[in-house]
Formats: sequence, C-alpha cells, structure tokens
Amino acid sequence: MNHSVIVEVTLRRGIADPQGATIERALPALGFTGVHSMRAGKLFRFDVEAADAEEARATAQSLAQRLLSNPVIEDAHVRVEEVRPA
Amino acid sequence: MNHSVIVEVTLRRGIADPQGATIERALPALGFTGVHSMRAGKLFRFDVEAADAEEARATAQSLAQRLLSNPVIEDAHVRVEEVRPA
Amino acid sequence: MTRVAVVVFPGSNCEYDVMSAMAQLGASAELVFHSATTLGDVDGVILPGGFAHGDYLRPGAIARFSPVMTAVSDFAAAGGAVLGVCNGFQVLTEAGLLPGALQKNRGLTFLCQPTTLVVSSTRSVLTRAATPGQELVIPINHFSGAYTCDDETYASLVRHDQIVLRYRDNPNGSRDDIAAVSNEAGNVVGLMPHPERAMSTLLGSADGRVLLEGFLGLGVGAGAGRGGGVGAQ
Amino acid sequence: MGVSNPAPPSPTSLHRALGLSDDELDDIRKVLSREPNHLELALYAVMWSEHCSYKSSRLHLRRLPSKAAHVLVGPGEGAGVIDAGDGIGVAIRIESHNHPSAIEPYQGAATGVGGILRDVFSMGARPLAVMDPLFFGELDDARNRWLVEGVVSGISGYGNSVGVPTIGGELTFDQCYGANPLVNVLAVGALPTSRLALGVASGIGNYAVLLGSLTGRDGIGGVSVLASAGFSGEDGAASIDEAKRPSVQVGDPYEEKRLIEACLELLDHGYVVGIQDLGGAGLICATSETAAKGGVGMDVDVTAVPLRELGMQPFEVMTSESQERMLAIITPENLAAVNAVCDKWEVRATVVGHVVEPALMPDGSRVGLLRVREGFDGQVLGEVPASSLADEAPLYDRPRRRPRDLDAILADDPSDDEPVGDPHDDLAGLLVDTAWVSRQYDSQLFLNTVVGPGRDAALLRLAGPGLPPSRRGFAVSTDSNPRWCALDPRNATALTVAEGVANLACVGASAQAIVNCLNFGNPEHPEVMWQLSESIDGMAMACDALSLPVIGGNVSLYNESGGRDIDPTPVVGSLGVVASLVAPPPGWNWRAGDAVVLVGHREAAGGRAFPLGGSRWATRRGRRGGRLAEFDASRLRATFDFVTGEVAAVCAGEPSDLTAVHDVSGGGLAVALAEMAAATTLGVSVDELEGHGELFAEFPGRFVMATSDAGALVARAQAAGVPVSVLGVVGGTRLRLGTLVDLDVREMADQRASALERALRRD
Ligand SMILES: Nc1ncnc2c1ncn2[C@@H]1O[C@H](COP(=O)(O)OP(=O)(O)O)[C@@H](O)[C@H]1O
Ligand SMILES: [Mg+2]
Repeated sequence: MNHSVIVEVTLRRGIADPQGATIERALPALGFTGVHSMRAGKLFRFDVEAADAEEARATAQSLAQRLLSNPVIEDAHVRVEEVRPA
Repeated sequence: MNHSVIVEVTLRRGIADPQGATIERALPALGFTGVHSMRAGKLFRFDVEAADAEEARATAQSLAQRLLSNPVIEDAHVRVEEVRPA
Repeated sequence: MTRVAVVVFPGSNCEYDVMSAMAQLGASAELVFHSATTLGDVDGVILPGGFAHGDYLRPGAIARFSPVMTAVSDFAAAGGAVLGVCNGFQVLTEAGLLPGALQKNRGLTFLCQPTTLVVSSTRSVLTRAATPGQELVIPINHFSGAYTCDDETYASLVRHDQIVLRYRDNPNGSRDDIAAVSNEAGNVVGLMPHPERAMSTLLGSADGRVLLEGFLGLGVGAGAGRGGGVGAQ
Repeated sequence: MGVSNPAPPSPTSLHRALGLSDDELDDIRKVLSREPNHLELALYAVMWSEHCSYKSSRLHLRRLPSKAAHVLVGPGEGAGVIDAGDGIGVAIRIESHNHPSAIEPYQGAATGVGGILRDVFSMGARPLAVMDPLFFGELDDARNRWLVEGVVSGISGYGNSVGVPTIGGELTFDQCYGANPLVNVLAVGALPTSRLALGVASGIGNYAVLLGSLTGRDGIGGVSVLASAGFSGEDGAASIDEAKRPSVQVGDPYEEKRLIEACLELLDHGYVVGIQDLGGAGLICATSETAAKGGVGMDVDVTAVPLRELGMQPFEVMTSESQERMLAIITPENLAAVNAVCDKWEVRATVVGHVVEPALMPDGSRVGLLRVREGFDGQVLGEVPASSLADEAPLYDRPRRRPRDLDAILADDPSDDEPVGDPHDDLAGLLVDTAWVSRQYDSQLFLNTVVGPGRDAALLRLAGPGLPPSRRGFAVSTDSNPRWCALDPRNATALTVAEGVANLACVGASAQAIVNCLNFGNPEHPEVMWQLSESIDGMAMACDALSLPVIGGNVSLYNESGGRDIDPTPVVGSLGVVASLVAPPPGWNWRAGDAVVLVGHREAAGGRAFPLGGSRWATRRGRRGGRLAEFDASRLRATFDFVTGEVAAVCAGEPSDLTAVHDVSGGGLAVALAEMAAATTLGVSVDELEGHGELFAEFPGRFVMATSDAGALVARAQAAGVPVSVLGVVGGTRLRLGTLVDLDVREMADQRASALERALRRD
C-alpha cells in the first residue's frame, strides 16, 4: 500500500529565523496588518510503500530525523495523510 | 483573536522539482526503499489577528497568493489551525 | 605534511582551486571522489567549497552520507588533519564532526566579498602558523554561513578554545562573529571563508597562505600548535 | 512510457493557432508535396517561430562582419570561438531570457544562465564566466522591486551553484521596461583548441544520445494549443486544457554542473562526433540542426526519450524545452564508454536517434530526412527534410519607417538647457554602485578574477582546469545605451561598440570580437524594424572601423507592453585579450599627489562640443530628446590603442608611472571622477571645466588617468598623436569640479554605496 506522507520541518524554538523575520517586516508596506510570529519552514510530500500506516510513519519518521531535518536546529513533524493501493 | 495559520507552498503539478528528485535519488544509498514521488515545498506558520476564522483565512489566502508563492509555478494551501485570545 | 586528499562530491566546485593552492605550497594533492571508501596514503584531507548535491535540502545534508565520509570520520578520529572550507564546513557539521550548524545569512542573500578575520585560537591545525589576534583579509562566498549553536555548545566551544577565527565585521549574522571552529582536539577545522582564494596579490590578497601553510605543517616551529605529525593511517 | 498515435490531419485553423501564417502553411505544403500532419505542423511551428528562425532579422544580420583570421567559429554554432593564443580558444555567447523572467523572475533568470552555459560547453569550452545585463522599470514600483530581487537571486542561485563566476553586467532602470524587463546573459568559456566541438551529425549508423534531465511539458509554447486540438476536435484554439498550459521551466544547476563535467570528459576522451545543446524547441531543434549541418538523415525514436510526466504526446516530447539536456552524436563502438562516463557523473544517457543515409528523392536528389518514429523500426509519425526545419524557414523583409516625430525629438536638445537646479543633486542622482547585485554572485571561482564586477571591464587569467598553461588574460564588458538608441540607433549602436572597446582598454585588453543581443520591440511595427536595421548598420560600421568581427548574437523581439515598444536596446558583449597578465592593471586606485589627466579628445565629434542628448543627466531631468556625438573612427582608434598599450604594459609587469585609469561613460566626466574618488576616498580638484556640459556630456573616447609623472604621460600621449590635458591633482577629502561641484568624498561614497539598496528597500 502507498501511504502519502507529509513532513514539516521548522526551526527549533530559540533559533533565529531571518526569513520569517524578513517577510514579517515586509508586510505592513503591502497592507497586511495584524500578522505576526511569522516562521518559515520546509515541507516534504512523498509516498511510502508500507503494510500499514504505522510502518509508513516509522519509515517517514526515520527519514525525517536522519535526512530531512538537522536536529541541531530543526524539528520535524510527520503526518500520514491517505492510503492508496500501490 | 489570534488565529494560528499554516500556509503550504508546493510546486504545481507538472513543474520540475529538482530538489525533490535529488533527495529521492539519494534515498536508496541511505537504505530507504519504497519511498517515491518526493516533492519539496515551503511552509509558513504565522498568527493572524482577526474577528473569526473566515477573516483570518481570507487574510492568509491573500498573503499566500501575493507574497508567499508565485501562482505561475506554485500552489498555496492555507490552513487555519487554532484560535487563541490575542 | 605533503600529501593531501581533496574530496569531490558531485556539485563541489572549488576542488581545482584548492588543488592549485596546494601545488603552490609544494604539497601533492589528489582528488578523491565521493564514492571512494578509502582516502589513500595521505597526511591531511580537505573538503572544498561548492554545492555538493546542489545544496538541495540543506548544504551538506546529502553529502554527509557519501561513502567517503566514513573514511573521513575514521581519519579524523585517528587524529588526522581535516579541513572543511565553506561547503566542506557545512558537510562536517552535518556529519557531526564539528559542532553547530550553518544557517542562511542574516540578510538572506548570497555574499561574495572580502572579509577581515581575526585569529582567535592558534591551537587548531589551520591556525597553528598564525599568531593570536592576527588579522587576515580573506573572501567569503556563501549563502548559508551564519554559524549557529545552542548555549551549551557555545559554552563548550569557548571552554575548549574551539573558536578558531572571528569576523571583524560580522557579514552574515554568525553567533559571536564565528568564522571558523575546530573540534576539541583541534585536528578537524571548518571555516566559511576561502583561504585558497587568497593566495596571491594578483587576485587581491595572499593572507590565506598562513592558514594553508599551517594546515600543511609548514612554518610551524617545533612545539608550536599540535605539530606537523598529526597524520594518521 | 508510451506515446500515442499521430493525430488526424489538421483542421484549417490549427496552423494559425500554432502561430503559422497561411503563407507559411503553403510553404510547408510545397516542401512536403502534401498536407503536413499534426506532428509535422507542430515541428514547423516551433522551428519557424521568430525565436528559432530569426525570420524578421536574418536578412539584416547578414550585414554584420563576422570574419577574421583569429575567428575559429563564427555565428551559427552554440557560441563563437576565437583563437586566443597558446593553444587556447575562447568561446562567447549572449542570449536573452526576457519573457520568462517577467512572470517568474527567479526561474526565468536562472534558466537563462543554464541555457547560455550549454551553448558554451557544447563547443567543448569550460564555462569560465557569466555576465548579466539587466533592464528594469523604475524602483518606485513594488513589482519592479520584486523583479529585481527575483532576477538577481535567480542568477545568483543558478550561477553560483553550477560553479561559474558571474563577473559583471549592466543595470539600467527606465520606465520603458516596466512590464517588459530585459534579462540578458552572456557566458565565456575556454578550451584547448584541440577539443573544439561542433553541432554536426555525421557517420551513417551513429547514435544520437540524449544526455541529462528527464523531458517534461516544460515551455511548450504556442504548441500547447495543439494538445487540446488533438483532443477536443474542430477548433484548435478554442479550449486550452489547463494541465497542458505551457509551464515555466525550473532550473537545476546541480544537473547542469554534472552535465558540464560529463560532456567535457566525453570530449576529452574523443568519444563525441558532434554535440549540441537543447535550447528553444528542444529535441526537434537539436536533431534537425545537427542532421542538416551534416547533410544526413536522422531517425528519432520518441518512445526512447525518458519522460518526467505521463501521457506526453509525440509533439510534446519533440518540442519540450526541459532544461539541462544535450544531444551527443557518437559511434556505436563508444556507447559503453560514454555510458561509463555518464554513470560516473550520474548523468542520464539514452540513445534516442540514429544517423541514417539521406533519402533518394523521386528527382534523383538526396535529402536528409528527420523522421520521428515510434521505436526505431516502428511506425513513422512524421517525416520532413531536416534542412527545411533548420535552414529554410521563411525570411521576411518587413516594412521599415523612420519615426515621424523623430526630427522634433532630435531638435529638442537638452544641451541648450540652462542648468537650473543643484549640480550636487544631479551628480548624487547619477552615482549608483551595483555592488548590492554583484556581491550576490560568486565572482572569483577558478582563481582567475583579477578585476571583478564594479570597475570597467572584468579581467581574468586565461586559465582553467584542462587548459594549457598560459600567462594571458581575457577581458569582457557588456554595454548598451537605450537612451541614445531611442534618438539615433545607428550612431548610438556604433558608440556602444566603442564603449565596450574603451572598457577593455581600461584593463589593458585589445578587443578581439563582439557578440550582441538585440532587444527590440514588435517587428511588425515599421518603426521598430527601422530601429533594428539602423542599429545593425551602426554596429557593422563600428566593427568595420575597429576591425572587430561579430561572432555571435541573439535577437529578442516583441519586447512591448500595452502597445508600447521598449527603447531599442542592443547589448554589445566585447571580448579582449591581454598578452601578458602578471600584475593587476592600475584600476581606479589613484594616490595623493598624482596628476589627473584626460586622455582623448576633450570635445565630441560632430555638432556640439558637449552633447547632452540622451545623457543620464538629461534623462533624470525628464529630457529625452537631442542629438548625439558622432562616431569618429580614427580618433577612437588612436586613443584606444594608446590606452590599451599603457595599461597592458602595467599588466605585463613593466615599470610605469600610471596609477589609475577609468573611461568616461554613463554620467560623463563628473561621474568618472566621482567614482575614482569614491573608490579611494581621495579627492581631486579640477579647475578649468566648460560648465555643466563638460561635466555630464556622454561620448566615448575619453579616459581619466592618474600618473605619478604627468610630464612623461603627456609626452607619450602626444607622441601617439592622442590629445591629453591635465585636469588637476589628487588629494584631500573633497571632490571639486570647477565652480559647480564641491562635495565631501566620504559622504558621497557612502551615498553611492547605499543608493541601490535604499531604492530597493524604500528607505
Ligand atoms: N547586473 C550586474 N551584475 C554584475 N555586475 C554589474 C551589473 N551591473 C553592473 N555591474 C558592474 O558594475 C560596473 C559598472 O557598470 P557600468 O556602469 O555599466 O560600466 P561602464 O559604464 O564602464 O560600462 C561594471 O563593472 C559592471 O560589470
Ligand atoms: Mg567603464
């Protein structure tokens, strides 16, 4: 079975986020008020062939920790979305 | 009220994704098999002050279209997550 | 030290520049492809700059899994001199051979410009021929060069004298102006500036020589630094 | 992945939907002696497009001189190549990526860099340098700021990552580029002359191997319409399937880097008979051009092409503009060796074509046919003479007309204006340092860059991996002046060529050749065709006078928005060589106590001594009329030769009293002096000046030099028959120009350094 997975990678709390800060600074000039705490991150979508959602999550979790994020500065969050026949 | 918003920006279908393809090519060497269709995207989290979720969504939608993505190559997907007092 | 391995990942691009700097200093350097499982009989290893695997995902994130990195780790563990320049520094942090991480520059743009560096520790294989407080003009050339680490790591860096070079005018938002760090032993060093680009006044500066000479163990007095005999294997 | 069968015969409106005229359809019928099918029509549509066939400009481009003894390859190949000496050839090419950059600035600019590099390494040259002439609307508009940031980061992102230094360019802001920015990219490479490769297919039975990226539905221009026509029946133009919209190309510098290494290694081993990049019109262009040049036929198996997407039609496979692909012609015996090299660099290599005998025609002649097949032995989906696609595109002599209001515009000359206002403001407004752009580019890789961006020409050592040793250097400059060209495209283009040569002279390089990128408006407007024709004549005149061959170029038309054409913007890329480069040229580094001299005729040739027509000074004041200086070949030649010789001596390490050189260009003498003062934070005091005219007039052929021995320099100039006058002495902290300008140098330098970033950040 194919499991569609999403991994969200965001900077760990306390790590500066210059990209988020730059976007936030640009907002008032564009007429956006009341938007704050902007944080930028990365997103990965992929399919995992696995017997069940748990197995898919485990694979994705390992991939997220070992490759998709750098634990020194980033957190990774895994979501298994839907299931389709392989 | 503060609405916590997530915007996911991904390349439109049919647009080449060299980053996703390169990550996918690296996987077998790392011992990951059965992972495919890797697509890389961007993620933005921020807070919007708005009267209700609909207003927050509208602001986020406009921000996503105008600043966070280029609709020529990217799709933006907005999610209003939770609500906290401002 | 006269034999150096220069590691080439697909996407590296400063390997020829490093080779030419090595040749200028009389060292014999050889390119070692990322798929190699041994480094050969060498006294030192350099990971050059560039964009290994396109810097896709994160600089160094994919490169650190290359087969050659196991050999580099073993070489470092045995006390061998290892230098990561720019992308090479990023690979070494991703591989856990150096503490911390390199984030995008504060200004969110790539920066190619001369910088003035201040030597802050001469305990490393890179700075053993330099003098503390010495100023060197060496260019930077990177997008992700802001050195980042948590407080605990930072305290440990200071405690063990692992901050090797600092920027005089911080160009990229690095923590505490850090331009180069070493491991605790001082035999593994990463720096964001490019010493191989500062080897001749025809190109603007020759201040990189003292660093690369030091790395090769040239101009190092007996007893100074860790000495030239750090070669392993 | 399979491809589906050829579509049924075309509905009559289809060719128009594809951008072919009724006459062009008739031409196709004549070539084929039958109706074209859908696929064939699509192939002609892309190959006969303006972009691929130069159908509006080809007639005029023939007037450009392109021959000289040192030209190894002239126009018509991926890049022009000159013999630079020491067994080294230098390849150079320039191209535009204007329209893609207007909608997706990052990827548009990035893929522009990728495309121009493939042109250069397809010649066997290792790319050594990129330059980026850029033209945008004014920065008070947020969209223009978005475009600038996107384009610059796209060039930075691709160029740095692919590992080719970007060493200079141009940056022009003018309202005429608002909706239609220009993004031109120039690349230079070098090769051992023995590695020179051409885009020719030869050797019956040889393979055509597609190298690099997967093929997707990228940039399938107007042809995308065909897709819906194929599926939705009668009217081809009626419904465009959203999924098949032409998609923006995304660059992959990492793929390109590996492709460069793989291709150069293949060429080093001699495994390649011919090689060509896949650019506009993709596989059909590369296969038909190589076959046409070799006078052979080629069978292409569409099913062999590795695809990125499902369900692609044969015409999509053949015309896709997916990036980072090359076509190599190899012998079957070398296939295994080619695969081994490609495996090493992780580059995909697939045999997609076979070189075949030209076919015997009923009239007894032999014609190389390009056949698109489903499997090498399978059904023929389309079959056309290769040369009819590549070389026999229609040629138009479009109507030309001098703009009716031009005389009035020329008569409205700002040279007569009273200099109301503050000359300090005038000068400050003209001083913009482009370092905000150039520091985003790696300008140093390969350890060749002796003079990088921000000075006159860039100067590099002629060295690189795989090249024979040499002490030579090469210099490159890109120049343009749309404000001049709007007034007098012929003279202005000639003067622009002269500017390029002047910039090369500043770094001691003698000009060897030029390339051009002709950015113009809509060729169906007779005024635009007149501008194009005049501009080409001016370029030819200057090149003849200065003995410069034009070894390549690119034409970008239809640069317009809302019916308004851009000002004519011919961009000239000039290439020079320094025979011995062991010391840096003097640059702008004057020293306290040096004498400052003006070398060259102080007054312009032609009507006015100090013409302000088309100058930056006048444009800032909203004055866009007036006349230009004339192009005076003999004056220019003598001055350029003198300056080049003076600086070349410094580069060769000879003792010299020369301490600084800068040509007088955009903004005039005041700007040249201010830039030198800013570079050193040392002032100068100039007493005698002919008012604001002499401060701000623009005409090439003048150089500011600084010397530690004014007498010696003046004597040498006089001996060479070049006019020279002493302007003043370097020193102090103020820039004093006659009675008009008196500025604190440090303040002026700071303002200049931050001007661009302030304009972009709006603070
Ligand atoms: N877009 C750009 N990218 C890189 N360098 C640039 C760019 N625009 C201008 N420069 C550099 O700034 C310097 C000044 O440019 P310009 O005023 O056009 O020079 P000149 O008047 O001598 O022809 C040149 O060295 C040029 O290469
Ligand atoms: Mg100049």
